[in-house]
Amino acid sequence: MPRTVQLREAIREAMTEEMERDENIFLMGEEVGYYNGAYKVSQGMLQRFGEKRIIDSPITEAGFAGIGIGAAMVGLRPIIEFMTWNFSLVAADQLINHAAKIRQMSGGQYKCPVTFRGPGGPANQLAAQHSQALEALWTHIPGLKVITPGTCKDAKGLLKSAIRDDNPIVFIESEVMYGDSGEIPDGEYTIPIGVGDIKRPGKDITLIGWSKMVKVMLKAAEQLAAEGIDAEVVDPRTLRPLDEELLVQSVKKTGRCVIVEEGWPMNGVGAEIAYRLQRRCFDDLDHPVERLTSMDVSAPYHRQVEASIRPDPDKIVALVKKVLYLD
Amino acid sequence: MPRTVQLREAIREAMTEEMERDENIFLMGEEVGYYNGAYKVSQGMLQRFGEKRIIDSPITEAGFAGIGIGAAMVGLRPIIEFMTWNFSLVAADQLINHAAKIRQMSGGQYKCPVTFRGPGGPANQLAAQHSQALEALWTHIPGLKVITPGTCKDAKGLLKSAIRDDNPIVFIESEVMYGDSGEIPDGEYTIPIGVGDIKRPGKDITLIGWSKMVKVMLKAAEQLAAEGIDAEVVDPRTLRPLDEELLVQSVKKTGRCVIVEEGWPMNGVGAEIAYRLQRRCFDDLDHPVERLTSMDVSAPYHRQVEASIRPDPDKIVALVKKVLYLD
Amino acid sequence: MSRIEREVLEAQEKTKVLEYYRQMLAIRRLEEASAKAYSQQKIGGFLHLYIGQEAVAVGAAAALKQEDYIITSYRDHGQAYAKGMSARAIMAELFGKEGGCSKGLGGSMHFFDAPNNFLGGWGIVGAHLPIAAGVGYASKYRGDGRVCICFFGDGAVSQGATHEAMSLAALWKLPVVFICENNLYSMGTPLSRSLSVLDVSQKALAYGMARDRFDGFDVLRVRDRIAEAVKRARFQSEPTLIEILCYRFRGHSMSDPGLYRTKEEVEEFKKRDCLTIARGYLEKWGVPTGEFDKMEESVKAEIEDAVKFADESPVLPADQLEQFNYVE
Amino acid sequence: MSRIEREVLEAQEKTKVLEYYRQMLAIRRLEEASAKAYSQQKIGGFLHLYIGQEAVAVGAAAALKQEDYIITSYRDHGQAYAKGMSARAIMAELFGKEGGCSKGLGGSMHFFDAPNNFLGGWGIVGAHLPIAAGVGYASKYRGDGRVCICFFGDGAVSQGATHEAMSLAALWKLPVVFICENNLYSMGTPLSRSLSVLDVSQKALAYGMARDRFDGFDVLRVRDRIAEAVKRARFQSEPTLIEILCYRFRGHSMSDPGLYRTKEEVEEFKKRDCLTIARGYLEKWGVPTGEFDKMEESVKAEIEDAVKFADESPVLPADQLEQFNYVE
Ligand SMILES: Cc1ncc(C[n+]2csc(CCOP(=O)(O)OP(=O)(O)O)c2C)c(N)n1
Ligand SMILES: Cc1ncc(C[n+]2csc(CCOP(=O)(O)OP(=O)(O)O)c2C)c(N)n1
Ligand SMILES: [Mg+2]
Ligand SMILES: [Mg+2]
Repeated sequence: MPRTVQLREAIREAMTEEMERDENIFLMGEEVGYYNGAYKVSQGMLQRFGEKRIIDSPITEAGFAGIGIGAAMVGLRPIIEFMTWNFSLVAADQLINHAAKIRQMSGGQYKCPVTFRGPGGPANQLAAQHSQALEALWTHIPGLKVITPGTCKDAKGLLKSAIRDDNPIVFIESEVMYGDSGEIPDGEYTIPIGVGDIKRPGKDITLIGWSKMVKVMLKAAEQLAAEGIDAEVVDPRTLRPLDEELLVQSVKKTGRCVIVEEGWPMNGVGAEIAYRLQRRCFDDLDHPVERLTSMDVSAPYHRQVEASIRPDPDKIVALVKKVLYLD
Repeated sequence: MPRTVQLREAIREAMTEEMERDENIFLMGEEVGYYNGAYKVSQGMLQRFGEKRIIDSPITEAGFAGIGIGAAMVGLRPIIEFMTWNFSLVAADQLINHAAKIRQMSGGQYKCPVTFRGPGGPANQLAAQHSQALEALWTHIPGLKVITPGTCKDAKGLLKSAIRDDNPIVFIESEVMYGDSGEIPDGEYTIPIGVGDIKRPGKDITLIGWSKMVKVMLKAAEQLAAEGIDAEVVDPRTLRPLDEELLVQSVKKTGRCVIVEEGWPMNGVGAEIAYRLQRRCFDDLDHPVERLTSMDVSAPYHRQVEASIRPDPDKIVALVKKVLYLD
Repeated sequence: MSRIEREVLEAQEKTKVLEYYRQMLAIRRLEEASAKAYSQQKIGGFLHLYIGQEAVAVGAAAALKQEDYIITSYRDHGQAYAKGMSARAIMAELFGKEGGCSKGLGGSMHFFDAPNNFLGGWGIVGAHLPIAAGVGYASKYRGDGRVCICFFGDGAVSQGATHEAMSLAALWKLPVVFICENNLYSMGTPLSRSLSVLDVSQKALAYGMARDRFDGFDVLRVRDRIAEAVKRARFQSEPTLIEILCYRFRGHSMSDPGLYRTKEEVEEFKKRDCLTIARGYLEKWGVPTGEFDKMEESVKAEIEDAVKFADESPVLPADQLEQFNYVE
Repeated sequence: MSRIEREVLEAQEKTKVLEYYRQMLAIRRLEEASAKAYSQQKIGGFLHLYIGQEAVAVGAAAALKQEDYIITSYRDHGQAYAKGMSARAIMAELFGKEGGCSKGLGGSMHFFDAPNNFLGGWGIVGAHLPIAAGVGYASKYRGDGRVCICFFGDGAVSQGATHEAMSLAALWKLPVVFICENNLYSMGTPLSRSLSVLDVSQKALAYGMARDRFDGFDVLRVRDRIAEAVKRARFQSEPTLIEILCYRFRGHSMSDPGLYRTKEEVEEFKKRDCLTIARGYLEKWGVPTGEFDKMEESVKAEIEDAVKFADESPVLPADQLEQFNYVE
């Protein structure tokens, strides 16, 4: 019997189950313990696991990211929470120049099984420094894996896989979806890293997106269905490694594709996907691959202005019609 | 009469001329003064301008990047040198969350005319932490401009424009080309930011690349010419803003395109260019846009192994032949 | 000093303290109005109130000239007001409107005011300290004697950027006054769980930097102690690290119920309310109750006007956004 | 202590010092061989020699158990050897060969040796200090008593990561010994132009951390003083910041002519060569000249063998690269 939980609960369950299974796992981050998490993701975990395994860190992202890396090198399996991924930029060097390179630089002697996780993506009225989808940056880096779940079920299953994985992981949760509810299977399950998922089958056009964009695409698909357009919604779920085959097969079938991305356009993940699709589906495409991203600007504060720069169902519908030459 | 100078001299001339023109400009970085620059780019500048304007900084990239930003906000025009761009990652937050966002967050009240510059790109046998082409990361960020000159002439003209520009600039010089010689015009000149350049006209295929890849592409073009293939070599020179029109016109003419990039593939600048080209040149392309990048791994140390992961003329030639269906 | 001199001085000081009191009161009421507007969803995002710490902002600004700079964190309303920003510009920014100091682009955390040399309003803990050093660097470079005060919280002390900024400011003798507003908590974390040495000012030892440490409830003490550091910056071009002990009466932000502090603790600190202390001075100097009532009225009018202005101010058209990301 | 006891102890100490001397000599000769190989272009990239600082590495390793950890910067050859890495693995890594400690993937700056708990070899100044804290964190988490020594240069002192690592190590009482090898220069920059307080160990005051400071020319002093900190880490789980004054006889790296130092200064420090000092002990204890000659011979043979091994070792096939970027 599937259960309905909030996204924050799904993530908490994943961490809790894994921590009960393996005592080498600990959770460290700002306010994860006594405060029960800035977004209440780790609610109750301090009580359950104690101060040794649920650690409130001072504001030192590079410091505690490094702690995670060092502890991972010598055999622990840290979960490092960034209060939001915006703050991870002060630790960028630890992730890019360190975590990602340990395996290779040590000639395979050391591994670095650390999971960096926390909320990401545009938030509500938090302005330029607190409202960014940064997954494109991390996805650029070999040595990291990047996971961006769009549903409660995927979040739990993928986080468990992430924690068990022996590589450094960037796990980005949608900050504005923590309160969203969704069904998850009862009992133990994991979802493999690198395997995408068709969230809605369809035959007229392929919509590709991840994280919060999954629900935005599904809404658009509903609107499109009302107009007789049958969109397939594909969620790669993990961006590195990327399930290229799944995307290619869908586009080969539909012949049209719109990529929906919350981040900025230039060198986004959408650009990468578009490159691969035009290459693999050159003869199948009836229209160039199109993408819809956030506007190429820093996030403004005002609600309306902010909303106007983001992808939304109406914009998707309009773009789909253009791609189907219906506009 | 054009003169022949080394790349490091071209850059030094740009800085020197601008500093003589405007006393609000200073150069700060590690070893830029008494040591004359780790790569001798700033040779003699301390002697010429004194300790006030040529400042040796302790190893504090986030610190002195921030100094550049703060000084720029109140009216100076700092040039901040990263000894190499690899080290800029400890200052990533200063560039991404601060420099890039000042104009917007302040509602247009403050600007941030700071030029961050230094050597980048894969170097020789420096291994994973010191041998990276990171331009794709910076190009992702709205608010920054990203410049990647491939010749001495472009380097000087573009750096002068960068220093005069009122926005924060990421200026990446090819570390392994500092000793390369090239012609530059005598006397004052600048090259506008955002305007690409056709380095070799051709009709059969478009090769797109920047920085060191320009000379690699030109070598490949020579080899191709010997086989009767006439490649056009296009250098966008600045990656943000990107001279999309120039690239599109070339590809519309040739109908084929190979993008050559020293960085990693995923979400590279090449992905972005490919996205735009397939979109704009859908009906003109006789073959999907292809790209040749460094392998998707951290840089290994051994010379041979390292060389094997990088784009080179032979690999370009092979890929071109494939795109021309000649293989 | 003769009696006359003393009386003149006292009269002058009285005028000043009246103005400090008015500013602190205005900040208090402004923040209360913000909280209300937040609950009405006229303000969104994060809202970090300054209530309880007003004497620090007002005392600091009083130690500065107009041409001097202030730069601070996201808890920036009070300092912006003290540096001269109008209630209208503040409230409209909180409402996200074009009439706001940052045209509604920055919101609560990102106030900027170029005419008043208020340099933001920054959201990444610790990361604005190097920028402050850069502002000081420019003053020294130009020799214009302008001082930069940089505020930050106790939570910023362990950040790498903080260390780098102080290292450079001390090495290059930059005219910056670093003020740690130690309100004993960073979000829900008490000092004792974030710092191994609870005396923040001791960090100055590592840099050979001048230091000071005192309570921030009495606006006069704040002004005078900061003035010493400002003098050191202006005339000797030397930085100072000041730790000011203070307390925020509200939660970290509007969404924080503050469960990590006891009611008693909060009440204890409320006894040291800067408004009460300043009023004590003024009453001692013979300011009548009526004057306080009048001031309360005029502040109320100022805030009401600001709210009205903010309500009526238009929203920046989205199609103008791109021009704010780059200077042409 | 009876005379017999003293003699037994002296004999034991003599054996140890002979071994330290041999290690220091081997490092010296290894580095000389590296310099030669570099000039023959068998080694590429950056090559940072450890010549002059050998007593620090050897003394530190002598204060540790095999199960303890060392982590360091790019100037890592000497410390790797002292921690147990073979000359073969070192030389082959410098040559970029598969027989190298990191299979030729890391090169000079990135030595790793899991069996000997040598955790690298890192190239970003200051950035490995948080990783050291993490290693100490794991020891404390498991309660296994293993100590982590973390070396860094004077140039790393002002980096943000250094501050964060020390802040956390002090707050959480991690069993880490932070050793600043203060060789007076970071590349061409003398201490006086990079630090406002020249006594690096004073940074410990900011963290309430134990500290020590001494010259690093006498391997016995180095061992014994570090041993105190190791004890503090192992039994009290407390970090220490140690500043060891030392000197590199060569340039920063092979490409550095070292114009920023006078010949006299270098000569002055060469008088305090750790080899001379250790040999002094041994001669005093009656070790005959012949023994030193023999040792020189055997070290020579060891290095020659290593060079030969490195020469002959194959290069990692490029098609195996991808498997080193991810664990399956
Ligand atoms: C680098 C970074 N990490 C985390 C945060 C999230 N955050 C915002 S405020 C805050 C607490 C700061 O406390 P303090 O510095 O004491 O300032 P106060 O709120 O007490 O004024 C945290 C953790 C952030 N904004 N930036
Ligand atoms: C973050 C960073 N900035 C700059 C460099 C370039 N760099 C390499 S070594 C070095 C000097 C370091 O000096 P010190 O820490 O004293 O160590 P030493 O070389 O004396 O052993 C510099 C600036 C780097 N590797 N990393
Ligand atoms: Mg606080
Ligand atoms: Mg040094």
